[in-house]
Order: sequence, then C-alpha cells, then structure tokens
Amino acid sequence: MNLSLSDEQEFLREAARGALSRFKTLEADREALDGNPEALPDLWATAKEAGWPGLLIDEQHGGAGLDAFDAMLVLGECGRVIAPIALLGHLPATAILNDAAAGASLLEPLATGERRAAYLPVSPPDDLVENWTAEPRSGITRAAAPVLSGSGEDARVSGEIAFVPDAPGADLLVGVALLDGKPVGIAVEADASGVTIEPTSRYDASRSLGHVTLAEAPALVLDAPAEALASAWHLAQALIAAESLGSVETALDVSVEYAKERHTFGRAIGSYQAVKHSLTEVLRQLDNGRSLLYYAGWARRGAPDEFPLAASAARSVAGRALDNAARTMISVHGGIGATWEHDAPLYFRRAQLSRRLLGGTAGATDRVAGELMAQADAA
Amino acid sequence: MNLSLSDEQEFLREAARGALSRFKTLEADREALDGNPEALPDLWATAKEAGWPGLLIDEQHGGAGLDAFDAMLVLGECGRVIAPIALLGHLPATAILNDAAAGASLLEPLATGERRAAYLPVSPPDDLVENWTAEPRSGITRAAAPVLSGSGEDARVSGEIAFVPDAPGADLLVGVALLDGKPVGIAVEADASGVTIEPTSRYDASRSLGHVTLAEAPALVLDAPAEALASAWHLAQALIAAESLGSVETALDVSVEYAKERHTFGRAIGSYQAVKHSLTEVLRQLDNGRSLLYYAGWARRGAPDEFPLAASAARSVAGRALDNAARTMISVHGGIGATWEHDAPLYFRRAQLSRRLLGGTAGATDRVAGELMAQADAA
Amino acid sequence: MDLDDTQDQAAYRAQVRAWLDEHKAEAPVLEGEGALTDESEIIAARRAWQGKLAEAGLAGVTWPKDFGGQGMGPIEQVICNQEIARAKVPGILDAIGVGMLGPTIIAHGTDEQKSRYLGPMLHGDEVWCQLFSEPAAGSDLAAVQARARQQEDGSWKLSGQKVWTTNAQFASYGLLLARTDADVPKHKGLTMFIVPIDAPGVTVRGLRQISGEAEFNEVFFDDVSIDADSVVGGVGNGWGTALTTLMFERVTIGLGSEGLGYNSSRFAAAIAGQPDARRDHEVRKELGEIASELLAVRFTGYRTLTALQKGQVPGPESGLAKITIVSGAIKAGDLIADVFGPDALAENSQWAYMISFLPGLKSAGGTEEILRNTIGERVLGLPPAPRLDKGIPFSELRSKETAAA
Amino acid sequence: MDLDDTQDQAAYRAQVRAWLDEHKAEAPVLEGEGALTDESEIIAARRAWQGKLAEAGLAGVTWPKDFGGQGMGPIEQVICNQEIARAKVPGILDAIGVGMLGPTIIAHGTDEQKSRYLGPMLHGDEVWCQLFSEPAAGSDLAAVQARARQQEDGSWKLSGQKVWTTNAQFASYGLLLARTDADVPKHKGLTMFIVPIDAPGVTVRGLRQISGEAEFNEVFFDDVSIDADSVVGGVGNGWGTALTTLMFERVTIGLGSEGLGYNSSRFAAAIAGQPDARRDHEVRKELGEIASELLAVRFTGYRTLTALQKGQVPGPESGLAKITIVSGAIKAGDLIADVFGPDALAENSQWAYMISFLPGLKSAGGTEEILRNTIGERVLGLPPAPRLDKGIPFSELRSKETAAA
Repeated sequence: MNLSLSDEQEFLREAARGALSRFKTLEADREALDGNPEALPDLWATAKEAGWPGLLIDEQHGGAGLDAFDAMLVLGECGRVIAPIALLGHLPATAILNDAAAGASLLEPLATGERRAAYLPVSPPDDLVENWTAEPRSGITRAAAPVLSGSGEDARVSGEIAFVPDAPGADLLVGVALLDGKPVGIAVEADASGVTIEPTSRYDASRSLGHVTLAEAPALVLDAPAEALASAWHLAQALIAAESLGSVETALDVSVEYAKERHTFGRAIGSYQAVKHSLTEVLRQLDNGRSLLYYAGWARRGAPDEFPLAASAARSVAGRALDNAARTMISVHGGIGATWEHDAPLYFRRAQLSRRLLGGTAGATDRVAGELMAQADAA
Repeated sequence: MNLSLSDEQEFLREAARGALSRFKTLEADREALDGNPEALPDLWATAKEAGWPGLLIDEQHGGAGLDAFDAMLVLGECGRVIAPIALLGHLPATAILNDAAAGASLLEPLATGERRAAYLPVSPPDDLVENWTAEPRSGITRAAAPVLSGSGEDARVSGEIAFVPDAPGADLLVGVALLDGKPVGIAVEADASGVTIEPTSRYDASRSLGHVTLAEAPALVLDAPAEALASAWHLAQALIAAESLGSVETALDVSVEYAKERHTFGRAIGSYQAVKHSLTEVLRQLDNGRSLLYYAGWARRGAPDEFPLAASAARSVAGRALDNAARTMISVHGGIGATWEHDAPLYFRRAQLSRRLLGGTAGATDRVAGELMAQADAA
Repeated sequence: MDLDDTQDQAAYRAQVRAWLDEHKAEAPVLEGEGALTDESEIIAARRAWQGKLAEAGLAGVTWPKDFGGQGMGPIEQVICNQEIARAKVPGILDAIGVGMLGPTIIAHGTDEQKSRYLGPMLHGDEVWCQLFSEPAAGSDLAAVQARARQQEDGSWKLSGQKVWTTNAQFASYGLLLARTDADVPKHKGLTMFIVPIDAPGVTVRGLRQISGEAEFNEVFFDDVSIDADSVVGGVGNGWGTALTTLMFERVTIGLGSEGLGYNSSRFAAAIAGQPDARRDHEVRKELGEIASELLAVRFTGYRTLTALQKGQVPGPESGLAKITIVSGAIKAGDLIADVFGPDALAENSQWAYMISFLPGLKSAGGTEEILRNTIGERVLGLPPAPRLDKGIPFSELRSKETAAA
Repeated sequence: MDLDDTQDQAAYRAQVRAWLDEHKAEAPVLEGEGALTDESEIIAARRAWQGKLAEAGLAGVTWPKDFGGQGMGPIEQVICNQEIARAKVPGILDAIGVGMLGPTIIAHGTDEQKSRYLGPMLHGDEVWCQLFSEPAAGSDLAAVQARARQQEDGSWKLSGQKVWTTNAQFASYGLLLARTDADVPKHKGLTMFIVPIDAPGVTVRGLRQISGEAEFNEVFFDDVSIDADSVVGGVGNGWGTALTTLMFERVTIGLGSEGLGYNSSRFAAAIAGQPDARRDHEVRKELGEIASELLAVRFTGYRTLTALQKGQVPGPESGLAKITIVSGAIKAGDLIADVFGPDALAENSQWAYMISFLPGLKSAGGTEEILRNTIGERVLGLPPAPRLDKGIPFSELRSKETAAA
C-alpha cells in the first residue's frame, strides 16, 4: 500500500513545471483570444525535449515506457498554466498504437515527437448505449462512429468526428471505426485523400480543436483489442481530469493569496467565512479529484476492469472542481476578477470548454453510475 | 395591479393562526411518532367552526365561495404548526364537486364539514405523458388511473391510488377515472361496496395517508369538464406549496431567534456569515415561494391557462424551500437540533414526506419545464 | 389581489400605447434589419429618442412636474416601461441619470443645481454617470479614497480613481462621492460632488470584461478643479446622499421588468428547440428549477410595485431578487451550453456572451456576500460581525488592517 | 504507487485471516439468522469477542507491546480491519477507548494509570467513553463549564454536564475534560480526568435522536469525588491532552474504511434494483456525482495511510473526508427516497434510519462550519476571524458576550 509519488515521478513533475515556466502562456492565451493566435508559443518543441510525446510508448520503440499516472502528472502541469500543448490528442493515440504493437516505423517518430498524432474520440458502449459513438457537432445526442470498409491495402474509413482536440496540424489520426458493427483500431494519415480537418476554436483560445471528416479515407487497420480501444477513451478522460485539476491548483493558490491581502471592512477578506468556506470547498474538490487520479493511475494496469469507473469518476469530480474553482477565483477577486486583463477569466474559459469536450463531464458522471450499477448486478 | 392581502384575507389568516394556537400540535405530533396517534388533536371540529371545509364551495350551497388563494392562506397557517388537519384532501375534492355543480345534497354537508371528502390524486397529462396517472405504491413510475365502466346507476370504478392524503375516515372519495380513455369526474362513498382504504403513515405522524383500492365500486359520475379535473390536481399542488411555506416561516423564525441567542467563540452564531447566509438563503426561497403563491392564487381564475405553470412552480420552489429550511433549522441548532425532543426534526420529517406526495416536488418541477416549452412552441 | 389595470391605469396605458404606435417609427433600430452599428451614431440616436420620449412625458414619469416630470406614481412608470417593451423600441438612454441621479439631486440639490441640470438630463442632452465605486471601495463603499481638498477660494481639487462606471465614455456629468476629511471615521468624511467629465484632468478609460467588451469604464481624476457650488447635499454629508441614490437604485430595480432579459421564457424556448434535450429528465429538472425561481422574480416585482404604490420604500430584501436572477441565469447558461455543446460557446453566440457577462454582474453593485450580510442583519435582525473599522479615523485604518493581518 | 501488500503485509494478512477463519464461529451474530436482539446480551457478547480479538493480537495492533499491543504500524491495523470486515464479524466494541483514549493515556498518563487501565480496556473488560462535549461547548470545545475543584486532601469534586457521549450507558470509565481554573483564559484552565462512571453522583441518560433511538447519552455529574491520582497529563494541561485525543480521533478516522457504510456500491445497488430509475438520466447524474465523491474518499484513506506509514500525522484536512461522506450520504438518501417514494421512509427502512441519522452526524464532532474554518486557516493559511474571547478570563466571557449581543 503506497499512494505517493516515486522520486522519478516527483522529478518528472518538477521538470515539467520548470520547462513550462519559461513561457508566458497566460499572456499568450489572452492575446490569442484577442485575435492573435500566432501569439501562442510552440510548446511541441518543449515536449520533444522533455520526451513527453513518447511517455506511453515502449522503450524499445524510443518511448519512455511509462504509464497513465506519469502522463497525468505532466498534463497536470500543463493545466496549471493552461499550456497550449498537443498532448491531450497525442497521448491516447500513442496508447492505442502501443497496445496494438503498431511497429517501430509508426511508433518511433511519434515517440520522438518528430510526428504528432491526434486521438479521434469515440466512446465505448455502456449499460444504456450499446454502440460506439463519436463526438457530435452540436446537441446532446452523440453521433455514429466512423465506419470501416474493405481490408488490408483497400481498407477505407468514412465518418465525421467533431471537436477533436489537437487535430489541426496532426500528422496521424488514430481512433476507432466499426467494421460490420465491430470496433477496430484505425490509423489515418492526416494528409491522405478523403481526410478533411476543419480547424476550430471555442471560447478557450489555448485549446486547438478540429472537426475531422473522413470520406473513404485509406486507413491502416490496427491489431488492437476492443479493451485497448475503450481504454484509450478512458485514458483521455483521466488526462483531461488531471489537466483540469492542475488548473484548479493555480486557481486556488491565486485566490488564497488574494484573500490574504485584500481587505474590506477592516479585515482581510479571507477571514470572512463566505470566502474561507468557498476556498475550502475548492480544496475539498481538488483533494477528492487527486485521490481519484491515483485510483485511475493505478487501475489502468493494476485493475483494468475498474479503469472505466476510476477514470470517469476522476473526470466527473475534476470537471466540477474546475467549474467551481474558476467561478470562485472570479468572485473572490470581486469585480476585477471579471476583467479582461485578469487571469481568472482564462481559467473560467478553460473550465467552460473542457466541461463539454470528450463526451463532457456529464457523460463521465453518467458512466460512473452505469459502471457501479453493473458491478452491483454482478455482485 | 395589487398583490397584497385584502382585509378579509388578513382576518382569515389571523383567525386561523388564533384557532390553531389553542392546540399543542408539535407536542402531539411527537407523541404520535412515539406510537400514540391518539395524541393528535381532532382539528376537524376547529375547521368546521371556522368554516374551512366550505371555503371553495359556493355560498348558495353553504360554502364561503372563496378562491384558491384564501384556501392557501389557511393551509399556510396549518403548515406553520404542522397541524394534523384533513384540508389537503378535502379542499381539492370540494373544488371538483363545486365546479361540477354536484348539487346541494352532496355539497352542503361537505360545506359544513358534517361530511369529509378526500381527493384521489390523479395527475393530468403533460407534454411527455399522455395519460392521466395515479400515485404509485412505490417507485418513480406512476400508476394507471382508475377505470370507469357502465353509466348512471350502474357506473362502477376500479383501480388503486396509493398515499391518498386524509383518506382514512373520509366519507366521500372524489377524483378522476377513465371512461374509454377519457377523464371523468367521480365521487365514491367511502363505505360503498368494493372500496378499501388501507390507513398508512410514513415518517410524519401528523400526515394521515391511505392506500385506496376500488373494485367495481359504485361511482357517481360528475358533470365536470376535464379542465376542472386537472385544475383540482394543480390546486392540490398549490395547497401543499402554501402549507410547506408556512412550515418554512416557522423554521426560519425559530432558527433566527436561536442564532441571536446562542454564542460560540465569544459571538452570537448569527453574526457568522455561514449561519447568516444560510438563513438568508431560506428567506430568499421563502420570498420566491410567496411570490409564486400570489401567481397561483391569481391564475386559477385570472389566467386558467397559466394555473398549471403557476401551481407547479409554487410547489417546486416551496418543496425545495422546506427541504432546505428544515435542514438549516437542524444545523443552526447544532447537535441539539437533531434530538428527539426538539421541534426541528418534526419540520424535517414533514419536509421529507411532503416532497414525495402528490406527484412529488420533482414531478411539479418537470411540469414547469413542460408548460414553459409548450408556451415557447405556441409563441 | 389583482394584476389588472384600474380604469385610470388602463387609460394611461392606452395613451402611452397610442403615442408609441404613432412615433415608434422614429425610434433608433438597434437589432435586426437595418440596425445601427456605429457606436456614436447609436448614442446620438438614442439621445434624440430620449428627448422625444421626454417631450411626450414618457421619461421621468415619477419626477415632479416642476422639473419636467409627470408627477405620477411608480405604477405609471411600470406601465410606461411595459408599453415601451411591447412596442419593441429602446427605452431612455440615461436610465441611471433619470432613475437614480436626478432623483438624488431633486432630494438633496440646491435650486440652482435643479434648474441647471435636471432638464438637460431628462431630455438626454446631457448624459450622467455614477462615480461611487473604486478599486478598493466596492462592497465597502464608505472606504472611498478619491480625495477632494478645498482651496482658499472655496473651490475644490479632486484626485483619485473611480471604476465600474457605466456610460462615462459619453457622459457630460458625473455624481461623485469623495473623501473631504480623512481624520474622522470613514462614513463621516465624505462629500457628494457634481463633476463635469470634460474638465481638465479627467480621463475615461474603457474597462474590458470577460467577453472582451468594455461594458464599464475606469475614470481617473488628476488634480481636477471643481466649483464650490457643485457640492450636493452639503460637505460631510456624502454618505447620506449616497444612501439616497442607492435607495433609488433599488426602486429602479424594483420597477425594472424581470431581470435584464434573463427570464424563464427565453431559456425555455432555447431548450425547446432541441428535440432530444426537451425530453431528457435531467434537462427538464434543471430548466424547471431555474424557471420556477425566475418566474418568482416577476411576481416579486409586482409585490414590490404594490408596496411602492402604498408609499413603502423597497428594503434591502430587494437584493434577493438580484441573487435569484444572477444565479438562475448562470445555471441556465451552464444548462444551455451543456445542451448545445461547444457551439453555445462560439464567439457570436448570445449564450457565450451571457456566460461571459454574468460573473461580472455577480459582483457588480456589491458582492452577493455583502448583499446577504445586509439582508441578514437588516431584514432578519441578525447581529453584525465584529467591525474592526468602527469609529477609527480613516487615515489610521490601513495601518490597523496591516497590523491585524 | 501501488495498492498491493508487501510480502510482510501479505504474510500478516494471511495470519489474521487464518485466525478469523478458525474463530469467526465464536463471534456474536448481530444481523440476519439468529441475531442477538437483547441489548445487554449484545454488549456482553461483543465484550467477550473483543477479549478474544485482543488475545489473538487483533485489537490495539498499533499499541506498544508493553501494554498488550502488537507494536505494529497503521497499515497492519488497516489490514486487520479489512480482514475483520471480510470475515463479516463485528470489530472491537470499544473502538473509542482502544483507538483514542488508550493512546492518550499511553501518551500522557502516569505509569500507574497505564498499568491499571490499559489492559482491561484492550480486552473489553472495562469499556470507556469520551467526556469532552457539553451543551454549551461543542464546536467551541475549550468553553467547557464542567467544574472540578480541588479539596484539601488533593482529591477533586466535579459538577457539570457532558453530552453526545457514546457508550456511556455501559462504560466503566470516562476520560473527562473539566475546568479547574476559571480565572485564566479558557484554553488555560482545563484539566483531564479519569472518572469512574459508577461513582456516586454520576447519572447517565440516553439522548434520543431524530430516529427516536438513543445513539448518544447525556452524563450528569453532581458533586462527584475524584481521586487526586486520576488527573491525566497534569493540572491545567487539559487542552493539550485533549488535542492528543482529537489527533488520534483523526488517525482512527483515517484508518477507518470508507465512511460508516456510506459507500458508492451500497447506494448504486439500491438504485440498480429499480429498473426505471436506473435508466433515468436525472437519477444517474445524481448517483454518478455522489458515487464519484464517495469513491474518492476511499482513496483519500489510502493516501492518509501512506502518510501515516511515513510517520506523518493526519492534519485537519482529514475533516474534508467527513464533509464529503456526510453530504454525499445525505444526497444519496434524498435520491433513494425520491426513487423508492414514501416507502423509503417506512419505520423499518434502512434508508429512513440513515436519513434520520445524518443530520445529527453532520454536527457531531464539530459542525461543518467549524471544520471549514479550521481547514481554511490551518491548511490554506487564511487569517482567522476576529476573536472576542482571546485572552479573557473564562469567568468574564459570558458577560462580555451578552454585552456584545
């Protein structure tokens, strides 16, 4: 029984914090929101230096051969400073390829970061929805997963997946398609015929999104078990949870500092219960979220059956935590917290968008209920 | 534009408060919980004296010819002291009979209170549920409404309705049955053949309930339009809302007094924001609920199309207000508020049960959404 | 209990409606077909329109006749507001001046001030702004630091900064709360001034909000000269004068229709447009709860109006309506964005704008926490928290705070 | 990062499991088939069972060997708890004594006290209770008024009232916090005593809760004589001694399994039994949110355990777990009663009992408000609220409060 970071993990986290501290990411986000996306720093170079692209790829293929929890530590640091970095799309994609033993030629350039992959979010079935479903362009009804036809050289995939994180500029698209209703892992070259990636952005300029359309696009069929394909979805849930909790940490730190300094009616505002208790509530949610990150980080290999539950629960708690932390950050700062020049709105925008990506916080929460009731049925 | 009480209404309310103050209803309620239901005072005699049974019956038939809002004022006073009084069952029943011009022989003894009626809760269709449905014994799925067969002398009704307020001891049961799928108003003598009333009680000893079973019971078919039958359901919603807000008033008053007197860490606990803000929240909900009582009270005659919306909204807000007021009453009082001898648990028990009767607070909330979306469609 | 007009009220409504039917073509178009886009054109058009409304007696309905008003009651003001809304034309541009600042001058101003300022204000020839809040004096308004020092000739020199100022970018005058004596407790050393915004040393800077739009301004005062006769309500009486303004603010809110367009019908219509969402129990529960509370606010408004008709002044509890509106609209924004997905967060989306606007509104005019304190103490009679600033000269406060920290 | 046993831990687990497999037939049956019903029989049986557990080394696992413990670490204690739960047999009866009061005596008691009291406590021959809280000293524990006055012969006379006392109805001794000097500030004039519950002048009265059951007791002391040698930790050091007990309370909670049976699986199983409810999005959202938070508490426990293994003492943040458990269970009760309808509120329903029990639990051991204050100040480093009772002799406090009111 040991739920603490290893020295290597401590180092990984500190190194990430150090590497990202060299960039003024928040200022860049604000400028990008103002219509200058080119203000965003190219953090992929930093990721390559640090070896993050290969975090989940076996060492034999040039990766670090680490696991979900290590990746979550890095994402947490990215979330702290709202770093515009393409790992949320890249890492689940590499996880699928690695599980599929996709081979050196495919894996090595992705491990070094020479090439970048993006994960096409397709959610696995649950106790209510029996199909694999894709992110829809709009609304609460999920869309049909892409469909695969043919095989080998002639394998073609068609379908649309909306709001794909980090799709613009990706070299390889990795996800799931249905062959006669059965899920199959696929990899599609971004520049292949029939592939369209419509870059898009919503509310949070630091988050690069794309609507991906596949029209009879040539696809490499991966030898990945359905579990690995489902696991990638849950990994993405765990990663965005870790990223969100990183943002919560900053939101809380900044708010606490301000609450100590700002005085009203002759007292530091942090001495008032309304402020003190709302900040304590942020801490409570953060602490619960952290515990679930440990659960998810352990379960992916330690108890794969529980990984869907663990990752979904982490996403559910982390999503609500960031919602609340960002709103609390604004209100603790009073009117000034709602002004353009302040950092609080950047965390608020991040919260608003994250909540609705990758199936949404609500989708993860629903899956927690489904998984637990399935456990109860089995018991 | 005048949203205030008339002098008559002020008088009606004061008179009710005075009449009920002669009874130790809370002590009696606690004793009844302890297994001595006979401790509950017979408040029907008081109701008769005050003329409450005839509130909604035309003067020509011995009633007061007043409207929903006046009845809500009386129910509010009953809620303040959690009076075990059978008006929640009687008044909607008399409203149906009065709208159906059921005739003097039926109406007069009910107006004087010589006889007591109980309303069989059957909810009208909404935008999701196209049938009239009855209170179920258990679960979230509503049961089928009773069915009528035959006509005139031979009219017979069969079906079950669970958790009928004030059914035990009632002389007449009034409600809705379906004839070839169409809603028809019915009145059934409680002592008629085929009628079974299983007295029951849940958590709140001051609330008399009964499971009513009708097996080919002879029924008087009423000449009441479907609107009148639906209106009775919404009237019941408005009445339980008013009753709940009366309970909120007491819970708030008692909590505020205690918060002024009780000291901790050298200060009255009411000077702490945590206590002050939670009591202010109870006031906010109470104030919103009151406004909606005016809306419902006005709409039943002033804008019948809006009565379902108004009554449902009042029930929705009042239900949440009582939930929160009772829990706040307990927590403001600290540990002692959760002890048997304290009054707070009585308001808590009332809140827990009321929330789940007559379609539940949740059902009313759902109808608010349905009504508003239907309005939007029409606009 | 009755929501209908009396005969007189119906007659007045008919009269207002008739005028609007006849003149609404002259009103500036702000939305849809052929809407004005240029900011200054919009302002000019709205000022002209306010002038016409004033001529017709549809502005300052409750102002005394002597000052160009109609000398009518709050109910007529509401009828007027309702008819203007019904005619789908803009209301007056300077609602802050006519609703709050004018009445303050009527209550506390000198005859000269009344005759000089009220007319142009009512007709929109001179727009006004409220210069109360400061970076370090928002919820704690009496902590204002803007400093006015009297000169030998009786005039004043003003320096300091104000914030959250609406309309300052095109205002002619502002009603400003300044500290004129720092050696007395903070509520005592305040004075209210009329300040020309075009005076040398006044700088107006737009203050961008989360949406990126400058919905408020910061106003800086660098050694600005103010005439001796621009004091309103007497030197040292600034706090009392400010309370009058805030009271009229509550009245204005009380008379305002349901919260700033955040009403149940608007949100229900949005959800109704999503076939799957409208049948989802979770969505319906959220919508039902939000809508019930917002519906309540409409009738709370009617109750306030009833009280106003009886000459009662709305108390701090009217702040509860603001809390309900803001928290309800925030929940509605969350729900709608969940139902529409990321598209609800697109740049041009009305929902994205609302979601961005609300967090600022939550703090505007005193945070929710301060509102709840005031209501808990003044309405429920709960004891105040211990005050560390009671009876202490303002000049010594900060040092005391730092010591306490 | 790893949730599995080390070899040593696995070996210990096997050993504990083996003993339990062999002896669980001797454990008292408290539920289902042939369960004991008579209260006194149950207590007697559970005391005997605690004795057997102690003999086998399955009680006081972390106690030093000298006092009959195993001198093992927190992890072994947890393994022991887990195996006892797995064997579906009751744990020790006197968890409060063995978990909190014994360790306090080990830390602050005299050699005589240790040799006299620890053995019988561990074996369940003498059950203990904690006599700290009073009607006017709950969250503000240092405000205890129970008064102990020293006599010429060095013995003490005790008068006062304690409340929220678990197990007092069958306890032999209590650890009691009393005021021995009212003329010094309230934290200074306190002393901890060992009090025999059968002493003349001690009255134990059951305190019924919302459910109607007496889950706690009130204990009254009327001029009770206490020997001089029953002081624990020295006269005037009662506050420090009490803090030790509260620290061990947090450790016990940290080692405890997920909150008092309020866990995600139990609630999910209840909902799963309702075919319509389990497919309802609203119900699933509620369940999912509640369950996620309760799941987190389990792993927060493992994190606490990891810290304990490293010799770290759990800080006040462990109170966050209590807040999560209680608020989660309250929401679960609401949800389940909504799903089952009024039947969930029937007398014999486990849910009705839970719904009735939770409001009291919310206040037990310090209200949530006080917990949040403490965490905000000690964990986040936020400044405390102004204290009106700092440095003031206890005897003068009440008058000051009344003045302030």
